[in-house]
Amino acid sequence: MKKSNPRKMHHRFVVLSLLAGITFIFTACSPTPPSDASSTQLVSKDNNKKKITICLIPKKKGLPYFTSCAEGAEEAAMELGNVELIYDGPTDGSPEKQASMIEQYTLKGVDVIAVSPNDPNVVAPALRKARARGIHVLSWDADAIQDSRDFFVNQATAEAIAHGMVDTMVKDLGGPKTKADVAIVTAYLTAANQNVWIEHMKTHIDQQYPHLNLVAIKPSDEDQKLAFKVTQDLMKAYPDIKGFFGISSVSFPGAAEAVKQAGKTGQVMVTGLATPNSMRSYVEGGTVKSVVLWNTAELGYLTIKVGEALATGKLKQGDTSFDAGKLGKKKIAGDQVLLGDILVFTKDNIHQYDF
Amino acid sequence: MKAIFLRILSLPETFLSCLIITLFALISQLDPSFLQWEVQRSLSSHIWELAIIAIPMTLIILTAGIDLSVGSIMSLSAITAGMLFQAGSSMPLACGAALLTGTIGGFLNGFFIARMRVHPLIITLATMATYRGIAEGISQAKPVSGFPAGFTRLGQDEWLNLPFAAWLFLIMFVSVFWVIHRRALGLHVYAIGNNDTASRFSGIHVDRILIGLYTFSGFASALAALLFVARRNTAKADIGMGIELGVITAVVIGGVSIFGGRGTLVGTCLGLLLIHETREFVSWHWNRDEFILIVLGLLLIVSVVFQKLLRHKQNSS
Amino acid sequence: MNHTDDTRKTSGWLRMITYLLRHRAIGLFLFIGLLTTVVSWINPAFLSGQNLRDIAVQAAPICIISCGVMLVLVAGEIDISVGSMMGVLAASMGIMVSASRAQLPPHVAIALTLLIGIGMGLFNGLLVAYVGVPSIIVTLGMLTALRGLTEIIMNGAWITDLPDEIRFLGTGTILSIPLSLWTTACVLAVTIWLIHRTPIGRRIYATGSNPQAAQLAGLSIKSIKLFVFAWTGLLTAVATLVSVPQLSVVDSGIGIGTELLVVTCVVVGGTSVNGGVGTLSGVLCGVALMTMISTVLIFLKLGEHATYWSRAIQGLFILGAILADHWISNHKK
Amino acid sequence: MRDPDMPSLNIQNLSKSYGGTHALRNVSLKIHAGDIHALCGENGAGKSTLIKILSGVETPDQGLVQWNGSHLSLGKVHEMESKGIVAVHQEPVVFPDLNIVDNLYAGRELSSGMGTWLNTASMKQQTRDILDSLGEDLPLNQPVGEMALAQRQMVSIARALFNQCRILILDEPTASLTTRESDALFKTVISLKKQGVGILYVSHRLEEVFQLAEWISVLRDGILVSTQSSKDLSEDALIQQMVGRKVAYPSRQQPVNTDITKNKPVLELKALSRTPAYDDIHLKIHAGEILGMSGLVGAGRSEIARAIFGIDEFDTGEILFNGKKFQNHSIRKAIDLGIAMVPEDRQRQGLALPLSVETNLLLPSLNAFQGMTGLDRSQMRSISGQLISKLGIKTGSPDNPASALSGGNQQKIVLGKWIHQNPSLFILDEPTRGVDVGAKSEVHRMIIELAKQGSAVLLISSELPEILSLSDRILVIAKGHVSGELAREEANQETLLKLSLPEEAKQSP
Repeated sequence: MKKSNPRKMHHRFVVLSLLAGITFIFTACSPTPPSDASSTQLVSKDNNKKKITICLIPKKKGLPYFTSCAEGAEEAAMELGNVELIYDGPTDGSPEKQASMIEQYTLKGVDVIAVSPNDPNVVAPALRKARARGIHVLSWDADAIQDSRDFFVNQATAEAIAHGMVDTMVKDLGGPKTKADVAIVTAYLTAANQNVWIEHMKTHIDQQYPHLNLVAIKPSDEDQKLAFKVTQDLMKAYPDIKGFFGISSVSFPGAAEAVKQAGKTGQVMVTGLATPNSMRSYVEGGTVKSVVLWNTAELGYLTIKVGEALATGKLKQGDTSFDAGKLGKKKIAGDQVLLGDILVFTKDNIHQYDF
Repeated sequence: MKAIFLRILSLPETFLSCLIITLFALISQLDPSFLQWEVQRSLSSHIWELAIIAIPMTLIILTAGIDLSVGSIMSLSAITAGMLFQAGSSMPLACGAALLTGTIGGFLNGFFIARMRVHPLIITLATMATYRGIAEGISQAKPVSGFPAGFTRLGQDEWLNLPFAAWLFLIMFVSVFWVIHRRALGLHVYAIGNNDTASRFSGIHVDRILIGLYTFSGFASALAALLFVARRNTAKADIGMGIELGVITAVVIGGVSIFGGRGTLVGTCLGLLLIHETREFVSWHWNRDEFILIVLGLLLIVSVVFQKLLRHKQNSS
Repeated sequence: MNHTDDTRKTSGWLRMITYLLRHRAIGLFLFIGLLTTVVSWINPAFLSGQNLRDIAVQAAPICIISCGVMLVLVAGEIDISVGSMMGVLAASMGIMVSASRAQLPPHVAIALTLLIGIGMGLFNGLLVAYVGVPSIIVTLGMLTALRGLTEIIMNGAWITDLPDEIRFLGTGTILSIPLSLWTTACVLAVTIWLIHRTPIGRRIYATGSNPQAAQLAGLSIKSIKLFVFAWTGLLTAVATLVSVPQLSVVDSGIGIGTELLVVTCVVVGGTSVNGGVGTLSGVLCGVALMTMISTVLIFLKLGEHATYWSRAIQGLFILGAILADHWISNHKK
Repeated sequence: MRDPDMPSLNIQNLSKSYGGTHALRNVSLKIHAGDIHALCGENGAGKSTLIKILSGVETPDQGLVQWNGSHLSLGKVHEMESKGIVAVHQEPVVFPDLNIVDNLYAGRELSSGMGTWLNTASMKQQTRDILDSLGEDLPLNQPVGEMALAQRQMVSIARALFNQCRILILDEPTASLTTRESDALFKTVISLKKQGVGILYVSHRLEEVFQLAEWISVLRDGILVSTQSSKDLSEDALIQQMVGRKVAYPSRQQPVNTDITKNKPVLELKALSRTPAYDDIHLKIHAGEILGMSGLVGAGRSEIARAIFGIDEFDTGEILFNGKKFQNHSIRKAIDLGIAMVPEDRQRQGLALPLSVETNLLLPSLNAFQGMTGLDRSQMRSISGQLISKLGIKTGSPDNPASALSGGNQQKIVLGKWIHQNPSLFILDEPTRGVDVGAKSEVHRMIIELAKQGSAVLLISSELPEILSLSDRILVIAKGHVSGELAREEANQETLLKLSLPEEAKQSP
C-alpha cells in the first residue's frame, strides 16, 4: 500500500479534522426537534369519526409567516379532532414543485388540498385534475385561478393588500399632499403574487396619489442581503427618495436595515409585508412606522375550518356565512371566505402580537 | 470466469440496479401504495423534461464537458414561444421558433467552447446568466398562459398508457443509443473524452462534434421547455431554474465520469430512475421537502464513493 | 547620447506593456476604470465616499470567500458548496447566540462557528483528497444537502434577536472603518502571505500546475488539498460572521447563489479552472467588477424596463470579460 | 582504482509486484560514489520501478536499501532527498505554471520561522548559482511551461543537482535532447562524477552508455541479469542480454530504389513560412522515398510537420500534394488525401489510452465501417486482428485498453492506425522515442517496408544513427531554415551536427 507522507502537518490535520468533525456532527444534531407544526400527523382523540386529511401547502416552507399560519392550522385540527393535517411546501418556493406536490396528494387521495399558489397559472392544471378526482380544493393566502378551486379563504385581496401598503405609506409620509419619490423592493422579478400587487399599487398610485412618484422596482431574489444592497444603492442614486415598499417578508427587513444604517430613520419611510417579530426592532426603533399584515394564525385556523366543513358537507356553494369556531361568523362573498381586514402594526400595538 | 463476474459486479449499472432494488424493497415495506402503476405513471410526468435534457448532458459529460446553461435555455425558449403566441402567431410557428432559439443558444455555447477554446464550465456559467437575463428582459418577467388546448394536450395527454413526453424521451433515447453504440460517432465521443488531442490527430472532427453536442443540448432543452409549458400551461422566465444541477446529479449518479470518457446512457437512465423514485418517495412518505435535499445530496456523494471503491477493488484484484 | 536615452525609454515602455499583458488582471482593471468613469460622468454620486464604502462592504464577504475558492481552483479542484455552507453557518450561529435559543456567549459562538466552517471544509477535503471523489461532485452534493440541513436547523422560524455583540461584527466600525473591511484586509494580507511567503502557498500552485510532478517532488498532495478546502471552510465562516450580522434577521435563505457569484468572480479574475494559475489581484478585480455591476445599473437610472434587463446585462458583462480575456491571451502567443 | 571507503548505495533483494505481475524480483545492486553506472533493459524490464523505489515514490514489497552502511526508510521522497539520492525522471517533471525558482524548490522551500516565511532572496541567489554551474542562462521569472523541451529538461536536472546530491539517477535524460544538448549534459555528468557523485544512468541509447559508463547492469523481466564493466562488454552482447536473444540491427544499407527521385513527388512545399517557427521552407518527397529531417529540438521540424498535416495554419507559401495545391486544409482533409502522421508525443497526441486497442487502431477510419444498420463489428474485428498480427502488437485481446501495453507496442498501434489505409505520405515525428531496442528495430523495419511499398516517408528524428541509416536524403533544419540538404552518401554525424548548429557567422553582418 502506498502511504501518504506522514509529516507533522499531516498529524495536525488529522487531529483538527477529528475535532471539527465532532463539532460538526454535534451542531448538526443539536437543533431543536421539528415542532408539531411540520410533523405530518396529528392523532385524533375521537376514532369513531371518519378522518379527513387536509393538505396545507404554503408558497414557501421555512418562512415564519407560513410557519405561524401552520400553527393556527394545527390548533384548528386539534380542536376538530377528525382532521389529519399535512403541512408541506417547496423550500425554494418553486411553483413547479408546488404543482408536483398537488399531484402527489391527488394520487394519495387526500380529502382537501389547500394551497397558497406561488403562481396560479402553473398550479391550475394540477388543481383541476385534483377536483376532477373529487378532492376539495381551497386556495388560501393567495388566490388560484377561479375554476381550479372551490373556495378562496381570503385574508385580503391582492387589491386590498396593495392599496393597504400604498395608503399606509402615504399616511406615514404625511398625507396625500406630500410630494415624494418611492421605490419597491420585490422578491423575484418573476414572483407572481408580488407582480400582481405591483400592478395594483401602480394603478392605485396613478389614480389616487399623483404626488407619489414610483422611481424604481428592484428584485431582491429573496435574499435579505440583496434587498439591503439594493435599498442602499437606490437611496444614493435617487437622493430624493422618501419611501420604500418591502413587499416580501425577506426584502422588508433588508430594506429597513439599509435605511436604519444610512441614518435616515424618520426621513425615509419603509413599509411592507412581514411578520411582526421580524420587524419588531425597526418598529420600536422608529425606522418603520407601520407594518401591513393580518393575523396569520387565524388565517391558518380558518383555512382548516373551511376545509373540514367542505369535506363534511357543512359548507356548500352559495352559503353566505360560515361559522368559524373561535373566530365567530365569517362572511362569504361568492366563493370567497373573508377573514377580515388587514392589520397595521405600529409602535402602539406591535407588542400584542408574537408571530 | 471470476474476472468476468467481478467486472460485472463492479459496473456502475450493477451497483445502481442493486440500489434501486433496495429502494423498491424499502418502499414496499414502508408504503406499498406508492408502487401502484397508476401512481407511478402519473408521478413519472415530473421527470421527463429532466430526462430529455439528461441524454445530451450524458454525451457532453462523456466528452469531459459540462453544460450549466440548460435551465436558462429552457426559460429562453419557453419565453420565445410564449411571447410569439401572445403576439398572435400560430402555435406551431411559436414552437418552431422556440426550438430554433434553444438550438441557437446551444450552438453559441458549442461555438465558444470548440472554436474559442474556453472551458465549458466557464462559458456555460456566463451564458446561464445571460440567457435567463434575456428571457427576463423580453418577457419583462411576466408569465404567459392560456395556451390553446391542442398545445397543452401535448403535456397532459397519454398515448398507449404513457405520457406523450415519455414517448418523446423513449424515441430520443433509442435513437441516441443507436448512434452511440452502432455509429462511429459514438466511439468518437468516447475518444474525445479520453484524449481530445489524439482524437484531433486521428482526423476526428472534434470541433464539429462538440458544437453538435452542445447544439443538441440546446435543442433538447427547448423541447423540454415546450413540454413544460404544455404541461403547466405557463411560460415564464423562471422556468427550469436549477434543473442543471438535477440533470448533472442524475448523470453522475448513473456512473458517468465527470472527467469524461467513461459511462453509458443506460447508466444515466438508472440514475434518473433512482433520483426520481427517491425524490418522489421521500416527498410522498415524509412530506418534508427539506429531506429531499439532504437525501439527494448524500445519495450523490455516497453512490460516487461506492462506485469509486468498487472500481478500485476491481483494478487491484 | 540622446539616442541612447530614447531607446532606453522605448524599451522601458515595451517592458511595461509586456508586463501589463502578462498580468491578466490589467484588462479587467482598465475595464473597471472605464466603467467607473462612465458612471461617475453620468451620475457623480457614484464616486462619493459613502458609495465606495458601501460597495466595499458589500464586496467584503465575497472577497473573503473568493480568497479561499481561488486557492481551491489553483490546487486544481473546485468548491461550489460555499453558498450552502454559509446557510448552515448563519443558521447555527444564529441558534447559538439567539436569546431565545441556545444563548451561548458571543465569543464561544464565534469560535464554534469558525470550527464548524473548518469542519465542513475538512469534510469536503477528506472526500476529495483521501477518498478521491471529484471535487465538483462532493461539493455539488454538499450544496444540496447543506441547504436541506439549513432548513432543518431553522425549522421554519427566523432568528430576529441577535445580541448586540454579534450585530457589532456586521455593523460596527473601528476608526470609522467598518469591521468587515478590517477583516477583509486581514484575510487579504494573510492570503498574500500564504501565497508568496510560505511553502504551503508555493505547494498549492505546484500541485495544481502538475500533480504528478508534485508527487515526484515529495509534496503531500492530499494534505495540500485538505488544507485548501479547510481554508475555504474557515473563510466562509469568517465571511458569514462579518456579513450576516449586518442585517437583523437570520433567515434560511442566506448564501443561496453565493457559490455561483464567487466562482464567477474568481474565474473572471483570470484563475484557471485547470489549476496552477491565479492571482489575487485578478480575483480582486473580478470581485470588484461583479459587485459593481448591479450598483452601476442602478446609478445609470435606466428606468423601469431596464430593471428586467439587468440580469442579461450582467451576464453579457461576464461573457464579455471572459471572451476578451481569452482573446487577449490567445493573441499574446 | 576505487577507494573501498567511498560511500556506496547498496540495494539488496528488492522485490515489487503490481497486482500479480512481478516488476522486480530480488534485485541487488551496488552503486559507488564517483562511478557512472548504467542500467539497461527493455521497456517493462523493471527499470522505472527500480527508479521509483530509489527516489522514494514507491515502497518495495521486500528488500532494503543502504546508504553508506545505514538503512534507508523507503517510500519517502524526503528521506531519499535528504540523503542526497535524487532522480531525474524521463519526462521532464516540471510545474509548467511556476518559474524556475519555484520549480527547483517545490517541496523543499527555504523558509524561516517554522515555515512561515520564505527566504525568496536566497532561493533566487542559489538558483542563479546552480544555473551558472550548469552553464545555463535562463530567465528566472518565466513560467517553465513557456520554455523549450530541452530547457525544461535542464530545469529538472538542475532541480536534482542543487540538493548536495550524492547519487543521481538519470532516467533517459537525452530522450528529448538533441546531440548538442546531450553533449552539454554529458559534460555536466562527468564533472559531477569527478566531484564524487554516483550516477545511475538509464538509457536506451547504447552508444551513450558505452561512452559514459564504467559499469553496466542489465535488467530483464524484473531480474538483474548481469553487472559488468563496460570495457568487457560489446554492444551486441549487451543487446543480447537485454533482449534475451540475438537481435539483428536493421538498417537500410542500400536505398531500395536508387532512382526514387525520378518518381513523381508526393509532397512539395514551396516557400512555406510561419513566423517565428519556420521560414521559406522548400522540400520535395517522392513516392518510395524516406526523407530524413534532422535538426535541434525547437528548430521548427515538428511545426513544419504539423502544418503539412493541417494541425496548424501557416502564413505564406503553399503545399502541393500529388501536384495539386492543398487549400484551406484540415486534419481530416489531410487524412482523406492520404497523409498519415505519427506525432511526437505518443501518449498525449497519439492514443486514447483507456480505450481498447481495436478502437485506437480504427479511430481514423471508423466511418468506413458504418453501414445502414450500424457499425460492422465483425469487419472491425477482422481488420484489427490482421493489423495486430501484421505489426506484431503484443496484446491479449483487441479489447484490452491501450494503456496496458508497453511503449513499443503503443507506438505500433499509432503506426497501425494509418497503415491499413495505405497512405501515400507518412510523417513520422520521433517514431522511436522511448521505445526499447527490440521494438525499435521492428519499427525501423516497418518504416523501410512502407517505403518499399511506395509510400513517401518524412522521418523526423533527433537520433542521428536512425536518420543516417534509414534516410535516402536528409534535410537539416536550423532555426526555422533549411540549412542543408544531403544525399545519404554525403551525410555523416559530423556534417549533420555542423549544419544543425545555428551559426552566428552565417548570419548577415
